[in-house]
Amino acid sequence: MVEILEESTGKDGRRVLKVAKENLVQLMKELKSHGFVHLSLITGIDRKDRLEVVYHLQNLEKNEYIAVKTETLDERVPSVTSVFTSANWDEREQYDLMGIVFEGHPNLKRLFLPESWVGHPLRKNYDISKVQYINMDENGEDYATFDPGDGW
Amino acid sequence: MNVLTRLADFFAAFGHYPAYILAYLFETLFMIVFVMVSLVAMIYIFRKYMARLQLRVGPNRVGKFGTLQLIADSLKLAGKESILPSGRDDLPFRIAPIIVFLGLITGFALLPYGQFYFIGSLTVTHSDVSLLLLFAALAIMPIGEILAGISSRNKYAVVGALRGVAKDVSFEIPMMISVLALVMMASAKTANPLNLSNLVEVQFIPYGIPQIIGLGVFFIAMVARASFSPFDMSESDSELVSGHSTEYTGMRFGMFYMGLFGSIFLSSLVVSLLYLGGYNGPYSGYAGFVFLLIKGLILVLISFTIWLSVPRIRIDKFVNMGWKYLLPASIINLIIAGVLTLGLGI
Amino acid sequence: MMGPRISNPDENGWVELNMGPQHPSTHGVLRLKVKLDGEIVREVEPVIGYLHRNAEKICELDYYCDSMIYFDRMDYVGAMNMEVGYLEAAEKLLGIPPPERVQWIRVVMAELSRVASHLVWAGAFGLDLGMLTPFFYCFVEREKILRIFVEACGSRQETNYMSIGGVYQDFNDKLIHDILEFTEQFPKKLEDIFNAYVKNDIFISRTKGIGILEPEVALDYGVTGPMLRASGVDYDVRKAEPYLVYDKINFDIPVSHKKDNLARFLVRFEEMRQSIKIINQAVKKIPDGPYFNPKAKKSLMIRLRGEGEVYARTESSKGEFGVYLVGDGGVKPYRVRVRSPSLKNLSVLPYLAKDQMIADMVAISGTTDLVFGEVDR
Amino acid sequence: MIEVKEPKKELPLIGTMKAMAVVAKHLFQKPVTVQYPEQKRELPDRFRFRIFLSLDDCVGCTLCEQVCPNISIHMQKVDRENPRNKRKIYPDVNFGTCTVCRNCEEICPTDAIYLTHVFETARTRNSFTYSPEELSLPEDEVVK
Repeated sequence: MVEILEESTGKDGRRVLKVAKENLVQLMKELKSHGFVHLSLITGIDRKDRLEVVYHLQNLEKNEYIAVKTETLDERVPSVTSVFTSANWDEREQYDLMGIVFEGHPNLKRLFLPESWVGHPLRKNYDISKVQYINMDENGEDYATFDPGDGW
Repeated sequence: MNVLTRLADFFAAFGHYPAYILAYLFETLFMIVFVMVSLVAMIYIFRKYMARLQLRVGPNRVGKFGTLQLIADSLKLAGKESILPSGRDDLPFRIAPIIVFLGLITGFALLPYGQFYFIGSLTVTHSDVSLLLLFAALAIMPIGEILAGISSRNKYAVVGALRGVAKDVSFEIPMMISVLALVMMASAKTANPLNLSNLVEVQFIPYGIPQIIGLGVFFIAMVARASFSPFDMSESDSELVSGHSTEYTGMRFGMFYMGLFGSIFLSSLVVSLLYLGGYNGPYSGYAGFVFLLIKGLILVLISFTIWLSVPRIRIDKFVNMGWKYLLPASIINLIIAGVLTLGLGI
Repeated sequence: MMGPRISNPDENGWVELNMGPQHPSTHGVLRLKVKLDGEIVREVEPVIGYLHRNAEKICELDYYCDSMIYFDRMDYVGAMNMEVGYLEAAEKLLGIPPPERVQWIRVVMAELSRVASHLVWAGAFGLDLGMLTPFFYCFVEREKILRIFVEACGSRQETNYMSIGGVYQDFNDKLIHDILEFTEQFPKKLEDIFNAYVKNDIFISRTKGIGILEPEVALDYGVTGPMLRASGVDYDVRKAEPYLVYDKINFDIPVSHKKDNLARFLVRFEEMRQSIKIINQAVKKIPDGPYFNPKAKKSLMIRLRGEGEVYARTESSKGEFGVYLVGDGGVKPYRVRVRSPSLKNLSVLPYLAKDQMIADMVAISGTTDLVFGEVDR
Repeated sequence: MIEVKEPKKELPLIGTMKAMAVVAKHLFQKPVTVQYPEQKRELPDRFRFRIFLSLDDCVGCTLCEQVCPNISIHMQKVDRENPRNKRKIYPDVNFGTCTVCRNCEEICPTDAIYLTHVFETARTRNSFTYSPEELSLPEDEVVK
């Protein structure tokens, strides 16, 4: 069994496991073999000094819903796409909006925003006053630009 | 007496030959006006009928009951810029809608319309092979659609055109075989069964009764020819945007649109001529045309109901249906026709 | 003379076709990059984000009570379900439980909203298959539900009816009468719509046996809601983790083991019938009492403070709708995260549409019930 | 849990005709649409759209500006004598972005800002912003 750093109960009565990011994939595999087959949600939280990633998992047979937390200081977290396919788009979304780099992800591209978007909007230090405009180039790919004349 | 001689009589003051030349000109003009009016009426009926089925009111702003809506719409289409895509194949792209429209008008010109009041026969073409000519004209329209699809160099249009080819190939053979059965039956009664007028006049019992399978096959084929739902695979709007007419705008698109509604009316008239006794009926010497119109309109309404309530069939299922069910059915129908003609002498 | 090549097939002879974002069958702004081998779809890559507003960020910048309108605009065809989902989380975080009467009212509204959402889906699915008319019958019925919403709160679609700790306006007798009138005539109309679809053998041939989704794959991709239940997994948040007063109501969860498009269609229709059953029970059981929690009244609206982390999940019309709220003790949430079921349901489309025909791909994307306000957020 | 049943299998063509009959039946029903400018459906009591402002009651507390989720309300300086509104600031509303969430009505301590039944607010001007004075006028007196 993987070493669990901390186990607590959240305000909503769900079990929260805290784990070091090196052990994350191992823990996920073990949880999956214990019946937690449904990875429901991946959330990145910007705690200013560190990034926190929360995984919500569900056991359908025992009707149990738990959260797994991990932290990173260098924006890098191992990807769990190899364990749960549903992590694929969630991780892309968190990379897109939060800037968390999931190592080992097969196709780590932005999900919502165009590739050339500057910054990750859900970060607390993201400057929302700088407007970026989106346009489409000749190949049909979207791109972002700061120039209002170039945008739609 | 028919339209031509009536017109020639009217212009007799100009001399014999000029009178006939004028008569031909005016006959053509009347023909085109008839086609245009029937198209406008068709679209108006469709919109009102669709609206009523869908618990709506339909066009009611322009003119009384929205009767002028279609004229407003066609003016709008004519006034719109007709965009030419840069990658097009120029000549086919331009002539494709015209081919569709020409095929439509030719088809209408070849039909026998029966007698009407004092004018006499309204039939325009008097040919001994008008049945063959009619199906030749019907076969022109797909060519325009395929040309349009391929020349616009749009992937949706190409897929639509190829679907159109697959569709046409799979229903035309059963259609022709079921018509062949009719010709067989008619040949016992008349020396010229390829003449549409003769084919109609020998129907003391409408051919739809002994030839019920043939009627079914032919009607399905005609629905597929007019290409509306369930057989609108070539322009299926939820998959291929608009199929072969994706790149067309303005009046060029309008021609495809009119081609669609025109072919619904045309195929209804053809079905009623071939299978439902056409202009035969009591007092057909005066009101034959009216009978034809009524039968045609009933078929048109049935077609519209099918259009509005049936989902689109998948192209491979349609091809399967054409070769596995329609073709055997039409051959069985041919055998039945042979038995009826030779054995029973109907 | 040959013109330019129409398409540039790749080494397999496959042609790339771009469907959307402006396309009649994509229910909004979905863009599908499709690799075609003739009629057959070999590869699909959904490209999303054309309706992206980053509602999560906007909610972080606003008060707790203001986030409601952004949740309304997520699943805009079933807005009440979104409000219930957000309030489940927000009320736990802020510690303002709604009174008993409000809970019953919310159940009624959420179920009406579910029916409205499924009706939109049923109509649009017909359009995907080329059926024009049943769409209007669905919308006529939906309009009656929206009329009830207007009577209740003054808005048709983005209702903003529920507030933290209560609802904005109370139910009255006329409203209850109208709802009962609707539920009385609706099942007959629903059967009409149902018959217009399933009697048709072309419809059956277009849906039966197409788009088979195995339950293991569905869970692996995170698919929930009617799609999961049509794959044979008996899972519904209303039963698994009852919220509001769903545990006091008698209803069934429709499940099908056929796994195909037709199964999804039938499950959704059966859900509508069950919703009507729920509404009929709940309307009669609404108790007397206050319609808001006094702790959240009026001018207190912008002074609510919450701390901690709450994950609340509800069953929206598309599937499991989860809201993860993190508060830091301020008047604005620190982090809002939404689990949108449509996004997860869409992510399985590349798997389902592989090696199907174009027409079937459109039908499958129809049965996933996409609403782009929710996918893109 | 209940298992949904697949519908009874219909004969080919016959089933299609039954479905067509279901649709064709609607031909004889009355249309449900309303011809808008001539006919108007009665509005339910709680229907709300246009925001009104009572200039005498407004105390300029800026609560509506704070609670507006879409930043549609801004406070404007209006030169007007009102003993209760010392700062002389009143809200204006941009109806181009207003989502009719009714938060401003809900939070207003003096009920100065309130929503009404009026919804025909089409205008030819480019800006949909109503100044405080315009907000206090009936709709047909507002310059469009």
